[in-house]
Amino acid sequence: MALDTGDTAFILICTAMVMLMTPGVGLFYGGMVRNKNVISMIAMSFIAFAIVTIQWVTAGYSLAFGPDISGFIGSLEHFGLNGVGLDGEGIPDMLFMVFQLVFAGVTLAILTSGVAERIKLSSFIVLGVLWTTLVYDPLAHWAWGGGWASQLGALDFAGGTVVHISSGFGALALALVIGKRSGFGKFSMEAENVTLTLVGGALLWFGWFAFNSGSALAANGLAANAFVVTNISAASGALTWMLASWAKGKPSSLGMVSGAVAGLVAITPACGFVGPMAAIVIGGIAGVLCYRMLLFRVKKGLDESLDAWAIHGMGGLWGALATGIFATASIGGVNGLIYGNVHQFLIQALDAGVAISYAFVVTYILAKVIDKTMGLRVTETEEYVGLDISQHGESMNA
Amino acid sequence: MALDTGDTAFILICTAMVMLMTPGVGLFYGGMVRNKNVISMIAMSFIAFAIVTIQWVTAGYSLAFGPDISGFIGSLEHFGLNGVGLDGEGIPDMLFMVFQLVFAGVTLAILTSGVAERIKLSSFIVLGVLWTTLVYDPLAHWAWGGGWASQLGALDFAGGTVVHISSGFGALALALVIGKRSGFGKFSMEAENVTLTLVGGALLWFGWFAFNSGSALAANGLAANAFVVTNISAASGALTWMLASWAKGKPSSLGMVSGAVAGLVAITPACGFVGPMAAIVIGGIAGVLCYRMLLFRVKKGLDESLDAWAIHGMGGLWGALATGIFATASIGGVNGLIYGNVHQFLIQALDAGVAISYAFVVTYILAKVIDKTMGLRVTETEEYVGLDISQHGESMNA
Amino acid sequence: MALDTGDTAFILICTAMVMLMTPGVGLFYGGMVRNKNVISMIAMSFIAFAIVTIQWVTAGYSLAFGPDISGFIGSLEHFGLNGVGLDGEGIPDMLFMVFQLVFAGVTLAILTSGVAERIKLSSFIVLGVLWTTLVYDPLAHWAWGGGWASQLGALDFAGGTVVHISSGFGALALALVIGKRSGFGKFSMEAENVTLTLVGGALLWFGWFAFNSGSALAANGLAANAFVVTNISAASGALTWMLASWAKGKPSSLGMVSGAVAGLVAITPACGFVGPMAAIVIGGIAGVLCYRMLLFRVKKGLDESLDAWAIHGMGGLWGALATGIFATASIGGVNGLIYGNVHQFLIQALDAGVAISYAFVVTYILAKVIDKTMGLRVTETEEYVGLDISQHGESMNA
Amino acid sequence: MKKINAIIRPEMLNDVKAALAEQGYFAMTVYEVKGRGSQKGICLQYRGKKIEVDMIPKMEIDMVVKDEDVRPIIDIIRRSARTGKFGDGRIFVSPVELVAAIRTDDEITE
Amino acid sequence: MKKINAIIRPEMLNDVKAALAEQGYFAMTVYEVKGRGSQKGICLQYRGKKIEVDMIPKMEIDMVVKDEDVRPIIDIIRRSARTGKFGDGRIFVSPVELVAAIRTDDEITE
Amino acid sequence: MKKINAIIRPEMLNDVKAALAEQGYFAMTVYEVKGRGSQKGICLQYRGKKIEVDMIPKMEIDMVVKDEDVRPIIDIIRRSARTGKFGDGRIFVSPVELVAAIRTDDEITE
Ligand SMILES: Nc1ncnc2c1ncn2[C@@H]1O[C@H](COP(=O)(O)OP(=O)(O)O)[C@@H](O)[C@H]1O
Ligand SMILES: Nc1ncnc2c1ncn2[C@@H]1O[C@H](COP(=O)(O)OP(=O)(O)O)[C@@H](O)[C@H]1O
Ligand SMILES: Nc1ncnc2c1ncn2[C@@H]1O[C@H](COP(=O)(O)OP(=O)(O)O)[C@@H](O)[C@H]1O
Repeated sequence: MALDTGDTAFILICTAMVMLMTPGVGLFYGGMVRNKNVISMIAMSFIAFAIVTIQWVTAGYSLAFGPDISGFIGSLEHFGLNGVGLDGEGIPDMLFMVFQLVFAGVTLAILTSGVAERIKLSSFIVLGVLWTTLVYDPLAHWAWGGGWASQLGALDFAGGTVVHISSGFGALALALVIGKRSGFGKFSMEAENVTLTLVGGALLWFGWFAFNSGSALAANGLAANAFVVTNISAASGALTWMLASWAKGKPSSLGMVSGAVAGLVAITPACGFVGPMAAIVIGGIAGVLCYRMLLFRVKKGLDESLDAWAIHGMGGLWGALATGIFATASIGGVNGLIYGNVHQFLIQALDAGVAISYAFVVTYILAKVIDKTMGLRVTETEEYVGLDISQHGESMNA
Repeated sequence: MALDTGDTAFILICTAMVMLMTPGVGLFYGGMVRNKNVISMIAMSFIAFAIVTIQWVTAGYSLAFGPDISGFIGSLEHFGLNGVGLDGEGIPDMLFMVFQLVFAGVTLAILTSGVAERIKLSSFIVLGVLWTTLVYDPLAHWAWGGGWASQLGALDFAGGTVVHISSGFGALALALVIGKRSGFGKFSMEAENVTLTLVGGALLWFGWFAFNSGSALAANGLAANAFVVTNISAASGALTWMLASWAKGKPSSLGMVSGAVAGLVAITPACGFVGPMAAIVIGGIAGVLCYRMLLFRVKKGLDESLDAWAIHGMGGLWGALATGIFATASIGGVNGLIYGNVHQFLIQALDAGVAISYAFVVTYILAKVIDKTMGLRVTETEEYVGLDISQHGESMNA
Repeated sequence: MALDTGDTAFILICTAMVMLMTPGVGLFYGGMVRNKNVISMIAMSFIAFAIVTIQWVTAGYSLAFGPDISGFIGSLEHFGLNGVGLDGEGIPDMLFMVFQLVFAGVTLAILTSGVAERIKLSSFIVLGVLWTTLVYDPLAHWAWGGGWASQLGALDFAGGTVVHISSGFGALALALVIGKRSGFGKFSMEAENVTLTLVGGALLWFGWFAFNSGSALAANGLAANAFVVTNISAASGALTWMLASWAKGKPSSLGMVSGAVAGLVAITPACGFVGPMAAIVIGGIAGVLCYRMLLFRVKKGLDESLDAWAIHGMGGLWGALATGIFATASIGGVNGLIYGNVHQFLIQALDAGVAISYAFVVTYILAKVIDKTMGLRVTETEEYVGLDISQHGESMNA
Repeated sequence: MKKINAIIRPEMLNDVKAALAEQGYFAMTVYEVKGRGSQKGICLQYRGKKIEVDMIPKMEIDMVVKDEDVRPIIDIIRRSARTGKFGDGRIFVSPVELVAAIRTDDEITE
Repeated sequence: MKKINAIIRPEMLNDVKAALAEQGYFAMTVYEVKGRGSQKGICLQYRGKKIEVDMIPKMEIDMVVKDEDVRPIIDIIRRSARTGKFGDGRIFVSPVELVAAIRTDDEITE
Repeated sequence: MKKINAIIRPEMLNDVKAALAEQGYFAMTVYEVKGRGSQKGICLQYRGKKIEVDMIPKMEIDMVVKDEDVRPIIDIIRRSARTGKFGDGRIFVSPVELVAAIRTDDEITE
């Protein structure tokens, strides 16, 4: 099969749309922090994307998609994009490379949730390069680069495990190492710019269509299915989170949009395997589940500040399991639990479990090492003044 | 004809772009209300989209596009997307379904203009589900689902009648039932965040390309024509509104961007039937006309707050008529008035007239019923405090 | 060759994405001015786009792409889009026309840098029409419409010369004619809304993928190459500007995002001719170079307010030369300096030099003429009050 | 000289400004504040529960005026800012010892 | 009557409000300000260089109260706003001659 | 103790702050206000019509200082904030009876 202009057009645009998710995460997060840290939050998303770009086109792509070494990692055969050409099957190899790049970029941006409003910029850059190399690249290899998980038959259509479990549980580990924001629990740290978060949420929802349906790597019926279930799950999650929180008080727009993201996360691994009615269920459960996880996190006094763990981590876990539950052979060729395939469900659970452990442990060690060497956190004074001024020398309405 | 990857790629991306118009409407409106209601305004656009998504994939799509019943409505044959598959002619049927879904979503978001800063969230949700079912779905069926209007030969390429007349005149009916904002006419209620409105306007203009050229349902010359005339009409409307308002005072950026939206609305039904030079005229007249309608609305003391009626309603009416005037067989196969085809013009007028009456009357009744039962409007105190706090428990810079 | 749906889909969407860059420039600039001018800055981008649209579909397109007259300009054969049809080779001619239109639009928006916070709206409109006609259209003709530069073999894949050199050096000429903002150098005029600039930067980066890879006019390997090197150069520029400024103080997010834009500018002419590793170098040098040019500009007390000259002008110049240095026949069919082709480098230098002179001189004369006749600048009082109020009668948080 | 601090509903600002200007009182400084009065702010009913919104946006007007102008200004503000409902606001008067212009060397003491 | 101007850390506002409300002091007007005390603001170390951030966001609370309430209110604010670190803020008390309601014709003088 | 309220052009704030700091006056609280003076704001000509922009952004500086510092501070502000054009602003001085620190129990009366 040669290049197909339709597929190529589709993935070119999808790549751009997924790229937009990275600043989308920045805006989504930026609206939730105190105004003295909003620039820092958005800037980190750009910087995450920039450093992942350079990492990916040198070593990262090859580590993830190079010839498999023992099921764990790719070789450096494609170092510096060596041998990645402008032709390919359906779409150019080079395009596949950059489509994968933008996934790696947004994943690192999600991770900033755990260190929001208190990480040192220089340490974030070092952490970012290492995390992408040591956590993201192996996970991508396992799922999509021919590693053990794909050999085992684990299903992860668009990155529930690779992107969301890794960043969600990674953020949790980071939050544990870096410690709570000073004043956390003592005084309110409510979102100061909800509008910005809603703008970010809009860009995320928009980009997620490309994230999920683009993962079909072709403009076909499977892409259409992924598109449709993505939208349904987002809507369902938005509504159930809203209703669940309504039962306790006023339904905040933050809850509504967080529910949408929860729905989007949960459908990510499943979107090439399940149908529209399953998507209502998957998204709906994700909305309620992630909402409860957020409450649980708050109750435990854990400052995983912007809830990457509750939403991406736990939503990703639910999505991985849900794929094993609701998959139907008529769409993606594999049946799940409800069609009697216990085996697939167990594979999903195993895959998710290993990913959680790996992401959590490696991130934890990495953060500890950086903390002991260069220091992960700004000083108390810098934190009080805010990262915008202390890390960037800028402020809103200077 | 089998699936075409180019067409499929095109409509997949178009669908995502049209989806982005819904929060775009939220931002566009959000900037025009007082800051105490900006979150409410944006949140309603998301919520509108979420509830329409669930409505559409259960009953809505079937009501609009199911097998015709007496020219009025579709049957429930496709309830729960039953029988909507992943293959199709040119594009997957499932993709056609979701492309239509995003139109229904943005239409409900436009409707919020008439109840801005004073509607109860719970009532909006109930209203939204019913309005989409009782107003939008039939209108979509008439124009595109094989209903009487399409049988008659009425032309509505991308939804001038279905989307804009319905929401514009629906908003008018809502505004009449819910009553003026307290203090309306007594003190100024000027736009408090023009930047946000301009951001929303940018997303609308962007998404509208997909709205209109995507309605060709294929990546072809007709789509290109729709794209070009859409852009021309927007530019023309922006300039004429700006100039018309300049004659009376300073040319506001709100006027300029409203003129662009007026131009976009007016070309919507026409974009598959008219050429570039006609688009200059259609957009130019739309800019001036909608500006005058806004002035008229203000003079009458009508609080259809964010001018969906003046811009979408009257712009949509003008567009429907303009299609009957400027259509040229060389583009869409049908001639209009200026090529001597009086018949088409009369059909357009009839179609628009029926749509106006239907949308207005049904919306009015619906609003009355909800008002009598659950109450449409927040209390005076809640309105004074603002919907952000009273409906969502949130505020900007909390 | 007939129409290709994949290519057509690609360029349709690319055109919409490039359109979004125009308000993107408005937001990018709007965040950098004082709050009293933010509406003006964004509004000018919309207005620029609207007037260029009308100019382009009447005379502009024909001047740029009509049959060549002496290598300098196109004839008016396509006046009013006469003879521009809905079919074509690969993509419809009409689509090619509008893809070129959006380039012309964003170029005029970039130009507003030089007159920010002090230009009279009416004069900007007149200037905009004339500048597009007298500066942009000829430059587009030279490079892409069969003019002398293309006859000579000058390479400009996506508009480094046509778009960036023209607007960058044009902005410099404007700044010299209109004079400094009152108070410039006396008191600080720092960016007052960095978040807005970052949002604009995100939209620019997003749209630039379409700008550059769309310039392949087909969804193929060349487009993928352009996409990849665009992203790499942006990332590289962001990082080097950040690091260079870090050496002197805190690394601002404005610097980081300006570096990304510098990288995007520099790769623009080169993206169809160079590979990924060259892109790291091109973007990296652009980041440092444009940062130094900005410092130089500030040191010289020049109020080319938002640095179109430093970033677009000098970045565009570097890009033109870099194309002549790093071009490799394996990608775009032409070798550059490092492959021993001195000739191409000299052509690039000549082309850039002529473009710089032409853009600077014609813009200077044009600005002088308008200044002498209708006056380019608002009164001192109007400037003090701000353009939002004095030109538009609006303000943020009115 | 006295300083008048008037805290009013934001939406009444234009009326108050106009009423003051009509009587020749132009000079003033205004800024956005939030506040609660002795009513503890505004009470929303929410499913039986009461939710207090305790900081309501207000506009503060500061005017430094001659002693004899205090009374008429209070009356004008009262007339133009009053709605009769809780939250209309409050006026405080306090002494000012010296007023100095910046543009010129003019000074007024008591 | 006296006017109390208290400039506190923004993050302590809720505690201060609650502590005041507990003792029955509700009425107040608040607004965001920036300031520096005699410490010249906050000093960041940056590669040997000192960078002074001289305008730190604060919250200002204005309360007009009866003379006998001044002392207890100062004590409450001190207790609830104190962290013990530089930048805790300051309280100023100044005379008010007249308090007038807008909703009613009530007036209190001294 | 006295309170100095200075209303200046926002763009002069840095100059004023620097000029004050030079003489050892650091402590201050600033906030954004809008205002009009006796000139009724700024007048724009628009096709023969006059449009009044009546609320111009200003910056207010509040400083509570010892009595003997009032005069030098007024002079410094005047010098550093003056442009000589309408709208330069105004300085008000009023009495303060008590200054209390929050971090410590320090108090200064009169
Ligand atoms: N004693 C006071 N000290 C300071 N500000 C006050 C005082 N009393 C009232 N205010 C201000 O005036 C506003 C309106 O007060 P009032 O009309 O009494 O409100 P309410 O009716 O809500 O009690 C309050 O929001 C507050 O900003
Ligand atoms: N003399 C003063 N006049 C006006 N405002 C003051 C004065 N002293 C302190 N402030 C205000 O109180 C805030 C906190 O002051 P303080 O606790 O002394 O701060 P710091 O510890 O930083 O010197 C300052 O930011 C300023 O807003
Ligand atoms: N009597 C006053 N009371 C309160 N504020 C005043 C008074 N006079 C002047 N101001 C403040 O000082 C600012 C500048 O005043 P001034 O220099 O007189 O302005 P202008 O030249 O525009 O009349 C005003 O915008 C206002 O905020």
